[in-house]
Amino acid sequence: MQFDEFFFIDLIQTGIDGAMLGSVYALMAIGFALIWGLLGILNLAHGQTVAFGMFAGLVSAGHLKLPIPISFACAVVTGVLVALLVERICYRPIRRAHELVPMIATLGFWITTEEILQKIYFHMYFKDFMPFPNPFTMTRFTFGEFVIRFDYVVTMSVAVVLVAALYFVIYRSRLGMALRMVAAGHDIAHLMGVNVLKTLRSAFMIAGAFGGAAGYLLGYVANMANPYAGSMATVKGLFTMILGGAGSIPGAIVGGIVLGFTELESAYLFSFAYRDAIAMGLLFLLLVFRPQGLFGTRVEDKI
Amino acid sequence: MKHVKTLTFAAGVSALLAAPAMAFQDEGTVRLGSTEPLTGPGAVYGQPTIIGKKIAIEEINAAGGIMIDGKKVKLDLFSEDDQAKPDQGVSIFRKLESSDDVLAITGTIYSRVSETMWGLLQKKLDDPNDTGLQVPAMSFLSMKAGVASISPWAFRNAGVECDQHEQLIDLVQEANGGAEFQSVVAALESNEAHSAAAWRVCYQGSLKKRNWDTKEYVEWFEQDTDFSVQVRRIRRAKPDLFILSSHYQANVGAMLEMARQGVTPKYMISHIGADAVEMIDLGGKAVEGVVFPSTAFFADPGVKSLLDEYSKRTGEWYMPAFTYLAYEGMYLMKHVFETAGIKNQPDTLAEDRRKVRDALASLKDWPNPMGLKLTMGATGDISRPYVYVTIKDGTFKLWWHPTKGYMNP
Amino acid sequence: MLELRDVQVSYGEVRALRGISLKVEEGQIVTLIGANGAGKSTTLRTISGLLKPTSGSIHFDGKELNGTEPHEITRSGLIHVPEGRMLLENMTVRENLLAGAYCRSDKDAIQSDLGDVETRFPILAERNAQKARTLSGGERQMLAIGRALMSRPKLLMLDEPSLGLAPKLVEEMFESVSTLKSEGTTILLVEQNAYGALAVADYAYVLRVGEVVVEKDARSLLTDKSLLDAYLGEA
Amino acid sequence: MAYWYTVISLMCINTILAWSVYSSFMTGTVSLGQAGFFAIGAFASASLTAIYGWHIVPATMMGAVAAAIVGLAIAIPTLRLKGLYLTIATVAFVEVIRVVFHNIKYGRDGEFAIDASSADARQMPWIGPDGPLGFRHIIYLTEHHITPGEYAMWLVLLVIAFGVYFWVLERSRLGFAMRAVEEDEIAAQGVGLSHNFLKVFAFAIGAAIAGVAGSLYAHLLTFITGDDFNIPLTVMMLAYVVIGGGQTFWGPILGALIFTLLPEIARETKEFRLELFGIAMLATMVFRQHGLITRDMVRRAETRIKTAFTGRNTIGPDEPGAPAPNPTKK
Repeated sequence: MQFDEFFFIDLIQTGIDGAMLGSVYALMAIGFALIWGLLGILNLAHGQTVAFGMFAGLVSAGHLKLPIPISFACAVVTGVLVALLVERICYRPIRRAHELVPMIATLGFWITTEEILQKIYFHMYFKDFMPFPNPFTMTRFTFGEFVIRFDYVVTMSVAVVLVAALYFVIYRSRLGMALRMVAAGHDIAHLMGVNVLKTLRSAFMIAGAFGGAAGYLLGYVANMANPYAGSMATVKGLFTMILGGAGSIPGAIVGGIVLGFTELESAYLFSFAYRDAIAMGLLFLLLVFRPQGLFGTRVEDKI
Repeated sequence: MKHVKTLTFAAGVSALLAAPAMAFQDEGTVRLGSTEPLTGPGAVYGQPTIIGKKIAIEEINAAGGIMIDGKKVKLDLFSEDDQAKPDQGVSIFRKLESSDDVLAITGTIYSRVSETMWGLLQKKLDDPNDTGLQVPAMSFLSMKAGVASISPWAFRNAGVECDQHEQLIDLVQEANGGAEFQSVVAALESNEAHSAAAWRVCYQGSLKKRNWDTKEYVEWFEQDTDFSVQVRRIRRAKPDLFILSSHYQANVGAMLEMARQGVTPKYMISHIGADAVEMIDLGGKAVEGVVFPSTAFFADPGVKSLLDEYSKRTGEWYMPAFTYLAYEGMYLMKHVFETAGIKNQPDTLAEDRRKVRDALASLKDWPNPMGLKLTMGATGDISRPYVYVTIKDGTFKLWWHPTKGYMNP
Repeated sequence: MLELRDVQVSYGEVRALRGISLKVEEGQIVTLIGANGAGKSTTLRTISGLLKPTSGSIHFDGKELNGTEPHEITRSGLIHVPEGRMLLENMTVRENLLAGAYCRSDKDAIQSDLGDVETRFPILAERNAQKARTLSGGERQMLAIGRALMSRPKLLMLDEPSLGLAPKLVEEMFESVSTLKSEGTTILLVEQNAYGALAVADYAYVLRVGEVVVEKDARSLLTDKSLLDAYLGEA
Repeated sequence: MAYWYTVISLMCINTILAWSVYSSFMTGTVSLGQAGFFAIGAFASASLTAIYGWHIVPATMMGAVAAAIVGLAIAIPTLRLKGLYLTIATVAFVEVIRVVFHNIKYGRDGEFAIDASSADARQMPWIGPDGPLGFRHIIYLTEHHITPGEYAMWLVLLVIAFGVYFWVLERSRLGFAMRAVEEDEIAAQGVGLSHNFLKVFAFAIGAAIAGVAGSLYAHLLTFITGDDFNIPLTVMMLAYVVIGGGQTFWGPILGALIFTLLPEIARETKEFRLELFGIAMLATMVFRQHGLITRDMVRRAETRIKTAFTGRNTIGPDEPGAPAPNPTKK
């Protein structure tokens, strides 16, 4: 950091970039938040919906040259399918067990599928990093001293649209009513006549859709696809979710933006090397002093 | 008493594995250990390496094998998977050394794992107080500076990284008409040990020697996807020499961001991690102009036959330099086995290992398959002529060649 | 209408119900009374499917319920208002009421029922945009019952509706239970407040440690003070 | 043989690590911070032996003490967090520790026979942590002629010692109190110790045990870097406990043994090792939700052993052990 004539310009620009980057984190965190809020488990396999969504985007847009909206849909559908698989294998058979049991089962799913995905990349391309099609990678908007990347704008807009759609579902649809009842407690939802298992499956599908979309957008902004994106997404998504308030969807969104912002600003203002430590240290302090996260008013305050 | 059971079980299994060693010379083979990450994230490096080794071994064995103690024997590769994990590396290094009784161990890829494996080796030669392992070990990559200096038993053929950078900075300055650079900017991929070591040990040393200061210095992480903060600082510094001590994944992200922000340093140099076809795949136009050292340029006529065979097996047009290094390494081991005067018998194993080590340490002017002469340096690194490669027009082009000079400056 | 035959339930190794048999006839109020831990709530949770009986059978409306998922039991008109009300705390009063009608798809009838409930409990209409967690104890109880009514129960199971209410409210609550009965709702009432419950009930079962120890016409049980004291303590 | 000694050593280290998780697990605290304590133990004790020439035993003890002190500092503020919130707080701690050890440098110049005329030898042998370059030359074992077999034997003895500790603990009033904290925090106050004290105590002991494991690991591997102590490692430690079974101290042993040995046994399957590993983990959880070893199994085995020794059936009234800790969700 240098105090020069550019200091404030760069400070603000960094904030803008951080918030934009954070929108991808937010998308990754929503799936976590949904599953935690409804089931109270950590779905460590959630990152795999991101990795497989990214892969579907790579194959459909990069390989089959499908138009972008269709390949985006492919990524979302793939995310949903992976999430359904997770629900079927790692949640449904053990839903009555201790909360750690599904967590470790999803860890097994994570290890297995990451290795399988890596083999698929390897057999298809003999590489693990592949270019992800992004025709607008160089496009930027300039506003005076400030610039905004076009692909970040796309990501942010898609995130906003998806979140709006999610809110519509939660507050305006029958499924949303069911989801909110399940979030309030499985017993009470049962007593209101909600098919809890089916609702949870829908929740996994929604989470998977967000994961798939996040995978596509992550590949899109980074210009590359790789089989390890799931691990990164799991770690970042988890931290984002906790930062915002576990289980809270508005929290996941704000948490993502705050995490992106904190990462870049702490790199700009303090230190590159300790960037992650600063972000994590803040997270730790936040948990100690405000365990409900930035957004949750109470721990039970889900969805 | 579960653990006692497991202990007996483990002992039983090991007894099986440690079945009486066959007489090597009589079984018609010479045993060579090999360790690479064949599964997990490291497999993308391990697989091209093992292909290079296998091509060489097939060629050697097809030509009759290795002449040891007056008899032609086949090269037998004991290959293991270390998953690029240090704890796995330690156990299989011991497995190769003690259970498989190999004459020498080749590998592995990741400096992190090589360093752990070689940490087991004897530090002070001929010191009876030092009970470290005594087996010659040779890596064909492990570029992190100083790795081979851990032990007199450890060697690398990837070259002396610091020499590469020293020479490249000289060459760049020469290409710049000998003028000093006004603004040197450096970027370090700080969570990657090789990049960190290259920066700390090599680049910083070279800059200090020339009394050059970096006008700006930034760091990023391997998995980063946003480089805007760093590139903005680079842009403010208006660099004419940009040093990227970083691997392709982060290089590409950063250079794309540089293209976006319109940062065009006059010269960009990077280390061996830029030597990957992914640079072109992922970076496209944005990475053009970067110059980096290479031990074996894949389009060099000297490696044509290997490239053909590699392409046939993998379907790739491009062969990484470390595939060549693995291939060359097998021939190097053949040469050493043939000249060390070993007996290749179970009871001469310790002596043979020592002879192989001495032969490796005193290697001088060995003509490699490309026809270049290699000599072993004191730190266990082979000094060798390097080529410098650049990216231009969507492909790799030679930038400077030891005999042909500047080619695409 | 509802019949339990020798229903047994265990939590792990603890036997919570040791064979409960009871009957609820249409149009009746049947009450289950007993001290704390007698198994009253467990019985209701078993009937509504939240707990699985280890043996015995439950029949409702002529159908056997064993193995039926809880949401299907709710959909068949057997509505359970659990102890502590279990409101949807973060939803508004109106949303809570609509949640009660979750299983129904007849939109017009839902709207008219909503009107009915809001006339029955005017305070709910007043507070309709408030979050459920901000309500007072009496209001919460009204909301719980109103919500149950929104699902048009054939049989309403109320678990401790008088718990934690001021004496005046308790009285009001028992009055509204009688009103419900007079409107034709069958009710299974679980209560610790035995006198209040017996006053409105037709028939009563007394539970102790997971067993029915007495079953009797509610009026006659109410007059048999010694029997009550023996089983309920000072209840 | 040295190979199997190394595998056994790693199994012992992983068992100790699993127990370090188990220690606080007994009180219902799920810690994902053990990789941080592991790192502290490793760096502290390796610094003492390599830089200052300490004996390995006091160095290991100091490593454990350092880890325990940090454990106390972590446990006290995070205690009021519930369930997985605490778990996440400990993960954040691992990240902080990893980054710190990735960046610090201290130590002394070493003397190794390297020709200083080479460019690479500008890198003088540095003994001590050296930022991203790592901590080399932790060569206590070879310097002191401790063979892999001897080391493995010491580690096995240490595992037995820790096993005895847990065996005694589980049968003591303290152990019951800890279990009671897990089951019901109020009930624990019956033994006269506050449940906060029990939780902090168990957490600090867990941290110390992880510190011991760190020391053993550093000396076995001879080279460590901050990046070794990462989130996947810390999740694996918890997985050992959950897979083996968190009801008794036998479970973590089995979990650690199996999942250390599995990749070794599976060497034959070559490229499908990792898939096999993940599937085994998944399948265990699906088919054995309480882990491989449950408290009932241990009780039955103990009864059988007692019967075999005394020749009569000694089943008395049920021990007042805590009920099976498998709370049905919500």
